This record gives sequence, structure tokens and C-alpha cells, in this order.
Amino acid sequence: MYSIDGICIIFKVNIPCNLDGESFREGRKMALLSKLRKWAFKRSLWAFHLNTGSCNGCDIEILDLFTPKYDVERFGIKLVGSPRHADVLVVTGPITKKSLERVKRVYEQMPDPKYVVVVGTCGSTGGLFQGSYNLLGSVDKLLPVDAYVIGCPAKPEAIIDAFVKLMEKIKSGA
Amino acid sequence: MPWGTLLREAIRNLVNKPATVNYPLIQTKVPSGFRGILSFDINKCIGCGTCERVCPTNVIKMIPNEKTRLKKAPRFELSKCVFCGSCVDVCPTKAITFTENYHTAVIRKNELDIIPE
Amino acid sequence: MSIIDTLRNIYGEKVKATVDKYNEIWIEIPSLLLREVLALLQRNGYDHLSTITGHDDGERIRLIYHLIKFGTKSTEMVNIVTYADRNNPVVPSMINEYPSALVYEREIFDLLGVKFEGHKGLKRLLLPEDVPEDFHPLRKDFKVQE
Amino acid sequence: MSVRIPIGPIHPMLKEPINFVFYVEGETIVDAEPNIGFVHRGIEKLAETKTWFQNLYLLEKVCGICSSSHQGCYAQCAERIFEVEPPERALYIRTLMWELERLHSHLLWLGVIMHEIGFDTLFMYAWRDREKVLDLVEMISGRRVGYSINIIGGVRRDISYDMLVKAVEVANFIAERAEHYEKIILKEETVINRTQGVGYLSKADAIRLNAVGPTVRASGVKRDVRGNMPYGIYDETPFDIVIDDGCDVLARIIVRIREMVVSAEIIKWIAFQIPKSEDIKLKKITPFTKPPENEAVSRVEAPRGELFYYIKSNGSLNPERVKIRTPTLANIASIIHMVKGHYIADIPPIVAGIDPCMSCMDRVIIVDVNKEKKKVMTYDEIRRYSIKWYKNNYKVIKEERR
Repeated sequence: MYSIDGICIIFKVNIPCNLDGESFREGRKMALLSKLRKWAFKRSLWAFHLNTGSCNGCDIEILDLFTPKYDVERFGIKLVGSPRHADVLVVTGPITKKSLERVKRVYEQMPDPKYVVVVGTCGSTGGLFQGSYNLLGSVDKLLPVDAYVIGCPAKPEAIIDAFVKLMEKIKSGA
Repeated sequence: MPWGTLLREAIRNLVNKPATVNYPLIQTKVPSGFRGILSFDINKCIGCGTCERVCPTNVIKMIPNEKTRLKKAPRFELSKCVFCGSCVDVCPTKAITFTENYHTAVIRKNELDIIPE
Repeated sequence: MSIIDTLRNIYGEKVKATVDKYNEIWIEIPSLLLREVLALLQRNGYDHLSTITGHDDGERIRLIYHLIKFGTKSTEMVNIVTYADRNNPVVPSMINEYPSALVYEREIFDLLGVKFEGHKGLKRLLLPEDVPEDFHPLRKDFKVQE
Repeated sequence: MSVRIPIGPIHPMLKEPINFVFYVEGETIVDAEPNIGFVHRGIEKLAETKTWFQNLYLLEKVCGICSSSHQGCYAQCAERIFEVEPPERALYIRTLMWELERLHSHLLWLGVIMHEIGFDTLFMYAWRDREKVLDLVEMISGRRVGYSINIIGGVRRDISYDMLVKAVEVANFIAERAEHYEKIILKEETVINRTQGVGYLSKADAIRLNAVGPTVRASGVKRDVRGNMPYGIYDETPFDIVIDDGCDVLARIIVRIREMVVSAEIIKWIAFQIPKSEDIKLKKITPFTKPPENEAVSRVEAPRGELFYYIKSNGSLNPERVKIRTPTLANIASIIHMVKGHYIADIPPIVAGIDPCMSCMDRVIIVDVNKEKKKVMTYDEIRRYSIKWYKNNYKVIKEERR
């Protein structure tokens, strides 16, 4: 069943889209729809924060973004309670074996045009916990990652940089 | 409802300047001594390798290099760094120092690496 | 010290006690006496069990029960050390004297494989369910398979 | 017949994934079972592979909010193993960082518990005031979270005069805000309705279940590591244990707010009494010195309760065993006891009441037995459900609780 991806962007309706990422890009001829999508995405990115075994340092810095001092709602970035409404998956922590199953489930529940931002050194490369028996190590062994924020924990400004870079990456149609 | 305290709080918020920092337009100024991205000066380095032994997340790897006295210099893979600063403390010639640059958001992991030329 | 004398005259030579610089009392007892000694300590006011430390030092598994007595004037800290055989470590469970031991004993069973007889829900606490049966990471001979 | 509900994902607001399975009959909870381990990174095994100084930075990352408590407790325990005494000024700086961390951790928790019962404005206020403490800490230690200021045998960075002036300023500001919050909370009916009588833990149960930290002090038990077993310079600082005999979530809020005022007092005392001396660390302890072979125990009052470290060394560069017991683990037995007999809508305030480090990925599946309808709710929906549920039948509950 061919999903009308652009339409579902306008009305934020989650029509299941059986086209996975790659073949969507092959469908370049839908120029009108991809232009619509770029216009729609410029406005707002809804983020879902996923803790896969992090030490809470980065999680608190991510939540600082939504409190008065940094207040990323100015850019339309909003923290949503469930992955079904989210465009960006903000992942912290080296994936522990016990949360491996749930990370996959959360990633699959997100509607198709989805992006992953990894915050923190231990999510990017395992950091201090390299070589532990209960960890997968870095997040990109499991999910395709679009942006990394290095730091233990990363400064909130650096996380805002990552969102800005992600928006530029979407605008350039990657 | 504690009307007295709430009213005072509301007026105080009206008068004070906003708490929001307008980040991307105004770059926030970090205090001195901030632990940002490392900077490495090859001329000061003698190649002793103490930093490699002390780093908790094996960021530093000594690679052969002509410029130092012991013919090897550290290569930093900063995507593993936790910015703890133990290498900065232990370096005998202060070749590794902290900068005040906190822009650590990258698209590919190796954008932050420091390779001594 | 009051508690060392009471234990000495009850159990005599089976109890070895030392006091270190920070007035922590370390008492070594065989694991058979564990339940009696801890019941006695609880009657004497040692009602706070900080935690149970499990440690595999190559030949035996050492279990240390860290207890505190919150007196009005002073606070005494006692560490009860006991040993369990490495191949089939079984130790009486302290659930009814110290209910908070429920979680500590499950953790030691999970990471060291010590079985606590009398513990109702002795399951793994920290590691995922699909981990092999003899997977006890804190054992000295544990190899990390990647 | 009791229905089995796995609780989660708890809102991303909370951090460390914990999963409770609640056995429910109708609306009241009969039993609960903890299922933790989502954040088990095998730190105790890793600590055996790293050297004494590398462990300072590893063990700082056990918990991102009380990182200085973990590092300070480890450094204190290692100093007992190396049999050394850090210089006086280093202890003052280490205690200052502990108290600043207690301030920002309690403010964080105040925001979290207010968000749990739906009072979002206070959440925003508390976290806005917390930014002032973080700016000060960034000035002193170079980073907002995870200050890594302690080393074995002292402290890494000295503290300058204007940092102390700013510390007194922040302490006054936070003390004044704490009184303001206490006034609001004690008079605000919505907070009182949702937290009074909820999560009741009597004094005898608190002692029997070995609860720690503000949870036990809110049940009227005078237990605080800084008061009972003073370490560092706590026997000289002006410190009295804050207790409240309300035994419920409201009492826990009040105890933590008053503790912020006590911490502000300690910070001001440190700023005036800190000895003027150059040496802040022992020169003879370097990252490559080997300790004698012995074992040591050390306890520290982290913002959430008594934090416990046991270390055994075999004389080599790596410790032979590092045992960590975090305060949240000690309070789990209390959660199971407190939840029994309450409604599903009380789960968020009770579970957040002990200030656990918790967030999770499972989904809440509430199986409605008689209507055979399976409802899948995230924690966020459970919060909105509990706020709505309280709105339309809180009169009934009020009589019940009187």
C-alpha cells in the first residue's frame, strides 16, 4: 500500500508508510511532497527522550533545555510523552542488554521520517563503560544515528547545536 | 490559596529581566577554567606517554612522530573523551590544555579528533 | 567493647574481632552461626543493615554484613564477615530480621551465585532474564564474551 | 483476583529506568514487585580493571545528579586505604561541593514531584532557580554536572575569594526561595490533597525497612550520616538533623525544603571559616602510587540518603573489590510497603516521593478484568489520568483520609 507521506506530514497523521528510508529517497520524483515535507519540518521537531542506561547527567541537561533558561520551545522543539508522536529520538546512555529490546520497540514505533540524536560520550562510543559485560557500547551499533553530542555530560548549548545541525541536515534533504 | 505570596511573585517576575538565554544568537560566555575541547601543542610535548596511561577511557594513543624528543606523540580520539582533565593535570610540560570551546555537536564521530602533524 | 565481649563469652574462640582506626568493628564468624549472631545483634539495637557485600577472593566467597546501631549519644558500626564455599555457596537468608535484605540478597545471588535458603523470591535482580544460568560476573574466573 | 500491571515507561523526566509490577484489585494496589537493572553497567566489575585514580572518574558517573557524593565517598574510602589525611582546606572545599550538590539535587527533585502531581509552574520555577547553583558550580569546577573536584588525598582545584562571595550570594538566594516555596506548598490545597496521607510510612516501619535519607527523616527518625557519624568537617559545621513526623509525601517535601536552608547555612559557614593555606592536595599521592593491602568502609549522606562504599585492596594499582550501595536501592523495600492499599492514581507521587533515579521503556498495560478491555498507557497518560481522576472524586477521598 503506497502511503501518501507528504499528506500525513501536513496533518501529522501517522499513516503507516511501508516505504523504508532508502526507497523513499529513490522516490525523488515526488518533488512536491518532499518540498512540503521540508517546509513542514522547518517549523518544529518533536523529540522523544529515551534513557537506555544513562547515568542521568545527560538526561538532566536535556531536560534543562525545556526549562526557562534555555527554553527550546522557541524553536518549536517539544518533548513528547510517546514515540508515536515524535520525529527525533534523543538517546542517552550505552544501551544495556536489558533495555536492548525496548530500544528497538521504541524506534520502530516512531513514524517514518525519523532522526536519532545521541547525547553524551557513553552513547557515542561507550565512553567510561567500554568493555563492560552488560552493555552494547555505542548506540550506532543498533540505530542509524544522525548527530552525536560528545560530552560527559554535554552542555545544553551543545545539544541545541545538534538540533540546529539536524535541521540543516533535513533542509539539505539528507 | 496563598494570594499574598503569589501576587508578590507575579510582580517580581514582571519586573525582572527574562530568565531565558537567547543562545544561538548570543553565544554564552563560559567562566575561565571551563573544561571544553582539549588543545594540544606539539612543540611542548616530549612524548613521555604518561597521559596515555592515565586516561580512563583510552582516548589517547601514542603514534610515532618526529617532532618530540622520544619520537612519539599522542593522538586524541575525542569522541571517547569524558573531559575529566586527568591528562591535563599529569602532563609534565603542560602540552595539553582545556579550551573554552563547548561546541561538541558533530555529525560524524571523528570530527573532533586531534592528530599531531 | 560491649558487643565483642558479649559475643566472646557466648561463642568463645569461634569469633575473631578487630577494631580499625575509624572505630569500625570487624567480626569474623562461621556461616553456621550467622542467623543467631545477627538475631542477637538486632536485639542489642543494631537495627540498620547498610548492605551485604559479596566478594570472591579466589578460594572462598566472603560475605560482609554492615550493621549500624543508632544510639542517642554514639553510633556503633559492626561488620560481620562470614565465608561460603565457592562451588556451592549456600547461606541462611536474613529476610525476616532485616526486610531490606530482600534486594541485597537478590543482587548477590545475581552477581555472585550465592544461594540464600529461606529467601522467597530469589530471582535475578540486575541482569536480563535470558542470561545463561551460571553467568555470575563478579566471580574471579568470569570471562567477558563479546 | 489481582491484576498484574507492569509500570512504565515512567516519564522521561525521571532518569534511571526502573520497572515495577503492581498487583491491583480494582483501583487499589495489593502488592508490588521491583524489576531494576536497566541501568546496570557493571561498574563494580569495571572498577576492578581501572587504576585508583581512573576510578575517581568512573565512580563519579554512577549517578549524574549526586556525582560529587559518589566521588567524595570513594575518595574518602580510598584515603582510609592509603592511610592518609587530606589537608584541612581540601576538606572544606569537598564539603562545599557536597552541599552545593544537595541544593541543586533537592531543587531538581522539588520540580519533579511538583510535575508528578501536575503543578508545572512550580517545576519551572524550581528549575530556574537551580540554574543559579549550576552557574556557580561551573565557575568553581569547570563543568555544570560532574564536578570531578576530588582526588585521593585532597582536591584538584583551589577556590578563589570571589567564588566564595558568589557562593554566599547563591546560598542566601536559595534559602530565601526555599522559604517562599515552603509558604506556597503548605497553603496550596492541590498539593496538600495529592500528597497528604499518601505513601504513609510509620516510624516503626521506617526503622524496620531500613529506609534512608529524607524518606526516613520524614517519618520522624533522627538518622543522618552527617549527624550520627560525622565525617570530614561535619562535626564543626553548624548542623542539626531536620525531621518531620508527617510520615507522608508532604512531609518528605517539607524535609527536603528545610534541608536546603540547612545546606545554605553550612555553605555560608564554610565561606567564612575556610582556612587560608596553599596546599589543597597531598603531593606524595600520585596516579601511580600503590596502596597497602587492607579494606575500608565509608559512608556519606548523599542528597537521597546514606551512600555506602566498601573497598578492598590487594596492594596493586587496581582495587580488588569496590562495593557501592546507592540510597535508592535501600528505599525500594519502603516503596513496596508504602504503595499497598493506595490507588493507581497515587503511584506517581509515591514512587517519585523517595526521589529515585528512574525512567523506563516498558508500557503500562492496565487489563480491565470485567470489561476484558486491554488499555495501553504510557506513564505520561497515567499522570493525566491520575490528575483527572483526583479532580472528579477527591471529595470522597478527603473524607476517607480524615
